[in-house]
Amino acid sequence: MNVRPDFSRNANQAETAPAFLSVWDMHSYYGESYIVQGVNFNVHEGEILALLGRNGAGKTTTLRSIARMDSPQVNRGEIWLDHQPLHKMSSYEAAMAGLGLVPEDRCIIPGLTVEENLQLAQIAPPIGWSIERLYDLFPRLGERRKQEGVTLSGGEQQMLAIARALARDIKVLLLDEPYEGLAPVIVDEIEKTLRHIKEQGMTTILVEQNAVRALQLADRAIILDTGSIVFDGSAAEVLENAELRAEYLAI
Amino acid sequence: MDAIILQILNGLDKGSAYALIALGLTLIFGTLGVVNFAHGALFMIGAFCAVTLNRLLNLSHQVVDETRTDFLGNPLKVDVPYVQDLFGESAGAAIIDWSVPLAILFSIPVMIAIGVIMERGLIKHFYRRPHADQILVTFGLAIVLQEIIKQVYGANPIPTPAPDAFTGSFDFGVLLGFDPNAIIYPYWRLVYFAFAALIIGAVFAFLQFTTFGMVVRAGMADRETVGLLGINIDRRFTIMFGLAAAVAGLAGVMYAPINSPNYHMGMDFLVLSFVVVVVGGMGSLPGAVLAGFLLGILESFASMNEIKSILPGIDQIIIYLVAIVILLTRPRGLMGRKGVMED
Amino acid sequence: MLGLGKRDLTLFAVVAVLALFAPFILNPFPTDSGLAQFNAGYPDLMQRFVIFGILAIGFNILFGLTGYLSFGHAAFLGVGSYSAVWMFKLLSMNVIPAILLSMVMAGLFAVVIGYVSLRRSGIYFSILTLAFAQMSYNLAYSVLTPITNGETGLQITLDDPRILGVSATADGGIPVTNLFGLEMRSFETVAMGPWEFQFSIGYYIAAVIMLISFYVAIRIFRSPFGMMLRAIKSNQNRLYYTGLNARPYTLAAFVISGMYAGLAGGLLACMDPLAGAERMQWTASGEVVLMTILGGAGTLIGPVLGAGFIKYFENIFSKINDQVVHGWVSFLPDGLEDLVVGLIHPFVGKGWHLTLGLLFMLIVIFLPGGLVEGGQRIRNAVSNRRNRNADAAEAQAASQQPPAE
Amino acid sequence: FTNEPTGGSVTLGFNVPQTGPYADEGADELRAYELAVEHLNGGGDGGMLNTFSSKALEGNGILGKKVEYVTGDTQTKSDAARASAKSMIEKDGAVMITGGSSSGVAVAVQGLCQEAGVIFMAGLTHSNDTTGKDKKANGFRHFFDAYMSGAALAPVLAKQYGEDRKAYHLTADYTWGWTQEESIKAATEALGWETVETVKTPLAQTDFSSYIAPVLNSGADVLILNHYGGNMVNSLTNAVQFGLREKQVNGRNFEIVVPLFSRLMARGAGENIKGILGSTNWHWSLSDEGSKAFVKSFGTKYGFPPSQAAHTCYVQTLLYADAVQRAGSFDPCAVVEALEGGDSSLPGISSPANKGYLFDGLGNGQTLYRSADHQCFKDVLVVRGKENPTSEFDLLEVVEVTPVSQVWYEPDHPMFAGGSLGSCNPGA
Amino acid sequence: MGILEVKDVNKRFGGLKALTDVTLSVAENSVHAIIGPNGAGKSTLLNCLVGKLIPDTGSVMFDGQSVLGRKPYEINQMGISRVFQTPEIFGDLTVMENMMIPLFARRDGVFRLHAIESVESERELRERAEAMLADVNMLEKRNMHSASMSRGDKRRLEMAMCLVQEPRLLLLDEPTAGMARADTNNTIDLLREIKAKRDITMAIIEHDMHVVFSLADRITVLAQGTPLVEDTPENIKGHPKVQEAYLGEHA
Ligand SMILES: Nc1ncnc2c1ncn2[C@@H]1O[C@H](COP(=O)(O)OP(=O)(O)OP(=O)(O)O)[C@@H](O)[C@H]1O
Ligand SMILES: Nc1ncnc2c1ncn2[C@@H]1O[C@H](COP(=O)(O)OP(=O)(O)OP(=O)(O)O)[C@@H](O)[C@H]1O
Ligand SMILES: [Mg+2]
Ligand SMILES: [Mg+2]
Repeated sequence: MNVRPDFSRNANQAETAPAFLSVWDMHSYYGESYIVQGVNFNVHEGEILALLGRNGAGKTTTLRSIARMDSPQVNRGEIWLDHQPLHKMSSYEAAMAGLGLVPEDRCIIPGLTVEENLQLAQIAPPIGWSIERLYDLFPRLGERRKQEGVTLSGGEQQMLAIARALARDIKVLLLDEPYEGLAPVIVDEIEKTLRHIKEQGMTTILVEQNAVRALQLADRAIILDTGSIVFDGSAAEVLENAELRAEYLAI
Repeated sequence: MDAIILQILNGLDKGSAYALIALGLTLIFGTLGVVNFAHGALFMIGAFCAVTLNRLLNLSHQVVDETRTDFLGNPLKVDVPYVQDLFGESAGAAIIDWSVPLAILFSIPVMIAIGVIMERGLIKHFYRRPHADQILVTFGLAIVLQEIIKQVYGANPIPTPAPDAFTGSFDFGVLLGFDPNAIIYPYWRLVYFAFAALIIGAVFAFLQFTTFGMVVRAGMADRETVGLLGINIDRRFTIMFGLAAAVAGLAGVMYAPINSPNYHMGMDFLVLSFVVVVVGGMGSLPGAVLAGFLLGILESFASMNEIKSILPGIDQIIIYLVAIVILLTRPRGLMGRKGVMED
Repeated sequence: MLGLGKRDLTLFAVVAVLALFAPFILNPFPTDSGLAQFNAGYPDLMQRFVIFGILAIGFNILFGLTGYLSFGHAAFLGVGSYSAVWMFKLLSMNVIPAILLSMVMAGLFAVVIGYVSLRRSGIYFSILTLAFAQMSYNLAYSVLTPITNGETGLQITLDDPRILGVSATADGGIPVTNLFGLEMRSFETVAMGPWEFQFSIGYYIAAVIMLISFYVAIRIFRSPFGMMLRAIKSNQNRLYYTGLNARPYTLAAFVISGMYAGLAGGLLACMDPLAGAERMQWTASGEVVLMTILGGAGTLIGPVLGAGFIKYFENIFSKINDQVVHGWVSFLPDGLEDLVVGLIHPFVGKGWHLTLGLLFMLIVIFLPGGLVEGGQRIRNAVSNRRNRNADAAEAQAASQQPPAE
Repeated sequence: FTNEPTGGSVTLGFNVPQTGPYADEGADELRAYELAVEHLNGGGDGGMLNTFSSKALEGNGILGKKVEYVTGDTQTKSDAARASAKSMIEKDGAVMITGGSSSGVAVAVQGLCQEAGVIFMAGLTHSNDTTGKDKKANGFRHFFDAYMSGAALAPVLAKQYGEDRKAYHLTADYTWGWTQEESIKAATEALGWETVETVKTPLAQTDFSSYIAPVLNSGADVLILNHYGGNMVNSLTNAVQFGLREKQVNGRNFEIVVPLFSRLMARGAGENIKGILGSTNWHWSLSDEGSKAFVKSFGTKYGFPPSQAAHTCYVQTLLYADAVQRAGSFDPCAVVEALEGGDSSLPGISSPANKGYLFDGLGNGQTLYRSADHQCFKDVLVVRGKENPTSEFDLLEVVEVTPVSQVWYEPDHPMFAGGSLGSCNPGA
Repeated sequence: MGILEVKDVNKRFGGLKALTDVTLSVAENSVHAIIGPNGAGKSTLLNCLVGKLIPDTGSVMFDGQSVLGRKPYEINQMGISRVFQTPEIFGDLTVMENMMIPLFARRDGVFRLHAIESVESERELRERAEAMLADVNMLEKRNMHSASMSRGDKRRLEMAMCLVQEPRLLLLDEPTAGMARADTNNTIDLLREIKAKRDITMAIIEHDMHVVFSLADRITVLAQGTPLVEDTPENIKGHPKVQEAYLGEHA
């Protein structure tokens, strides 16, 4: 905790623009185990926020808490998305309010084809990209549209998970390690896509182990360690601060 | 030849009962993955909807008949149903006569309500619990429902006849050129068969031509993710439960004239319906229906004297024997989907 | 000691003490009090407790460890009983050969049924076992009547051969099951004040066998074999790629638990030499499943508790009739008395199923881990209070101590 | 002896089905037992105590001890029934067990009572085996049996339907069903009927359509349903649905016969029972003094007439009490002796076995508890489903009271051979 | 002649040719990396090696014996262990128990019923398991319930479970995906160390080029089910076709 004042908050746009997604004093538990221990942060509209930290730091738990999944249980705290109180919603309501999560193990639904997986995303409003447009983005998925989703290769599944999130008209995209298992070319491709949708105003939280890559894309970064925020500032700052990188990111 | 046609007819009819019960069960068990031991009880309650309506229509006031005496030697009190007062004697009698078909209308809302209450109040909390816990809670529920019915209606079967127009039987043999009486078949069973076909068709259409089926399947495979896609899966599960309860109930209502309802009729069908669903393959509606008809027909054939004389007792075990053979030759039953309750 | 860890040893000791003193513990109410109705300390029920305990312990070895839910375990119970009664009919009334044969026969059945059924997993496995058991039941009830005596059940009669024993006793009665002369059914009633305690030979023999079974089960749970079985439950796929074929292990577990069931069936016949076909019906299989889940599947002691719970209700609650209820509340004014009796009436006597069903639901809703979890919660509550007391005492002590510095 | 009553009261064990398909029958049995206890203790109007030929009972309990009772649930399973009986014997100290609604249970509990050394007074059990190959010295049956059903029914059938009928049997596939089929087949064949086919139906069967459908085509013109309880209700309902009764075969009306009737179950079959012939142990419409007294006290207390199960259970309790009273002891062996009775015999039957305890006034006319096999011999009722019932209880009408001489058989009759009573067992 | 010889392996899924004439030779005691775009058939190839899939045609020889037609557990007993792309562990068991199972598997080979012995008495095995856990930095988590670990930890555990069996051929399907940089580096060190200590051959699939180039002796590039090139890391890095089809600009 005493580390925190050392990396005082960078005062660029953060102070001026109103927060789009704000997380306030959030505490999350898996049963008895206390994982996210009171985090506060804001994300501004159109911003990409990188959420970094070691394995087990609580990144996934944070994203799942925001997405209002049944586990972990959020015992305290508030989450506001565009003036809507997410903390009072269940996960499907949060999703309808405009939240999109690409979960870390992709969660392709067994028994459904690629296309059905995408159709499923378009049952509840609001609907985003058309399925054809998604196939244009990921041609591999188009080729495999009749194949059962879970038999896709690891990377193809990742594409499907991202496509599924985009199939909905979301306000905030939460990406949990989207590059994992993807070939470098595809990573480039997805990075381009993320830039592209950012240009269209999408707000994104990106969890990624490849910190350098993530920081190159992100505007801002948060570093988590054992469930608490130890750094909150601009992405460039992290890239510059060797000490910080060494201590929390080992790069 | 006529004997074979006869048994096919019998089998189709038995099969339609099995298929209809299995259909309701497979909506909950095969699709939602909840091991619902209370399904038999729902079927039973359906049958008792018919009994209840019959009783309601028969609500009577008593008129003392001085000319006759009851068993203790007192003047006999004769019951006169209120419907007869209201609609006149013959119309009233006709309404009572038609109580079973009328009970269809009566049972739909009742059964849906029961299904919904059951799901909201109880089953909801058990989707993510182990199957074993589901067994325990639904079995407990089945006992409770059964005992309540028993306390109200007693343990004996209660005759619930079909309308007069449908009693008696139809001579198929004459149609097909056999001797009279060679192939006769009760009217009500023909009605049951047609009714089953109708319900099965309707459920299929509902699940096939809407996204409902897909969503529920997806929700069962991975509730969390479906929630992430903005779908309120809980509500759909509730609807599914109401639907399944209604199907079970309708199967029961129409079955009442075939065999007089009693409070444990559900348990008698329970094991069988689980076997049918699993033989059909978990998660497959067509599988359940197919298995229902298949087992019904095979059971009918096994009860033929010609076959029993070669294999004594075969009719006692045919269903189980066939189930074993099918499950061993086809890993997931007739048309089962992968990954549904395989662990 | 005994190759058990400290906790297991404690558990085992507790169970042993409970079993030893069951005649006292289960008879807490004086014989002539209204509550004597709730006493369960008579030989037949105590024997049932331990015998169904054995059945559930065995079932738990399969279900609790591997997760394979057999819905046909009653078949082994039935086979065990029939074998034992046949032994009584043909060989002698000594229980040892009967028990041995029942275990062997149940084991053989389990090998065959298990070998076939274990080709499938999940619900498909359950239905296969169910199908086998139902076939056994249906055949035993009808076609196999020459072997099973069908509806009535297999009984010993005066004209059985009993090669190593006598067909009939000197006074023309049917001889009694015994262990080298110790008669199973003989018991001693000891009166202590208003209490009466019954000590039965049969019960103690069954209890000792139960303790042995329990001990073996603990060892299995703690062994590499047990761990392997839990691994099977957890992730069979991983096991395959770790170089282990799961099938022999599951089959072994299946056969072991089948033999436990056979043992239980044999013991039932030893205590009361009759084997009825209903023992093989699916409801009987279901009962074992319920016992295990109710007590706490996968725990050591849970299944025994579950077995006791169900058997208690079956035997005690079913016997409470209106007359008895009236006896309890006779001190109330008449109108009130009838009201209270009316309220209790649906739940006792012929309504005992209703109570049982409600309790099933309540327990599984509020105690997801079964009765064992209930016990744990009580223990935690007690130990919390004790800790709190201890803490308070410590704090007090500390406040009285002047700080060192 | 086992459970000798020491205090001021004596405990009887009423072991009846309280759950399962026969629960209603069990409930009716229990009502009868309660009534019997009331009467034995001097309460109520005394019921059949007033008409009973033996006047040993005085309405002050049994041997001056107040009668108390415990109840249990047989669940209609031999296992559970034995467990329940055992708990009555071991825990509650019952000196006599009675009840039951099926032969399997009766035989199983009878065996248990023999071993434990208490008296068993069977309730409703109709199989020949109960007092045939499975008879026990400590066990007694008042109810009639399958042989008697056949013997009583056959002449009526011949008279009503002719002597050259062709019968088709559907038989429940377990012991009772078999003895029933055997008995009725023998009796009808002796009168010239031909048995076209006998088909066993599985116990768990609920839909009998596939067994009934081929009947018409078999050339048979009578269908005999050797079913009881739920089986009977369903098979009869199915048979009527198939229109069998409206058909003509061999130029005659097709007929259905249900050899063992139970009024409670007949209610389940509703309209379908009308006009169907069968036999029964007793019916409340009988007009002898005993029956009238019983129906009156039962009907007054409960508001509806008793079933045959209730009747037999009531009578068994009285008979037991009377035997104890006469013997002057609860010792089972003394009771057995008192019930075996000595030398009284039924008039008009010349047989060395015609020996036992003769009594009257309990609803079936003169009745002999035969000492050779502990079976009661009395007139048997042939009944028919009533066409115009006046109430839901008025379902059967008595067609004929077959005199006991017609249903008499020797103890070594092949259908009953194979067992022996053994000796009475007073227990510990 | 390599320890693993794959010859002309073909595998189809319905209309899709997942593997076409794959021939591959892995030299004993080398690290052979297989890289390629998503859906190239890398995991499918691995599945053919461990008995999860049976190739339509072709042969797979390990140490002179064919693995085709053998059950997965038999193949494992021959000395081939595999780390999966999504962690496969015994979730209900503790970390230590997870480690013991593979050791039992090695000791018992075929079925052995040691139902009455206690696990406690297996001192030697426990020590080996602990040593291995220490190697992957997980010793302090040994009593943890393995399902409740973060995914990086699960991966490390799975790797430890495979390594503790001392396999002759270790197949790794994206072992460091989702691992924090620090742990990725640890893993690289660990694999190097193991290789130095004992005779072991590794075949590794990875999208993280850092890992590939730090470990591999040889690299096969798979594209659309066929080997594109096979060469040393240095040559692969510069290979234009690989650049274009796979590595993209970030190489
Ligand atoms: N289902 C669970 N039950 C209990 N504890 C859990 C559960 N899931 C995760 N944890 C614990 O919560 C902590 C944070 O986990 P989380 O998955 O959020 O980490 P992470 O930062 O996403 O790590 P990684 O980079 O490895 O994915 C870890 O210590 C983990 O052990
Ligand atoms: N069971 C299957 N049925 C149909 N197609 C399949 C099946 N398994 C794999 N495929 C297809 O085969 C191709 C090769 O898959 P594979 O998993 O081997 O790819 P990969 O090289 O491992 O890719 P990645 O790096 O993304 O994991 C993919 O296009 C995949 O969709
Ligand atoms: Mg994570
Ligand atoms: Mg892959």
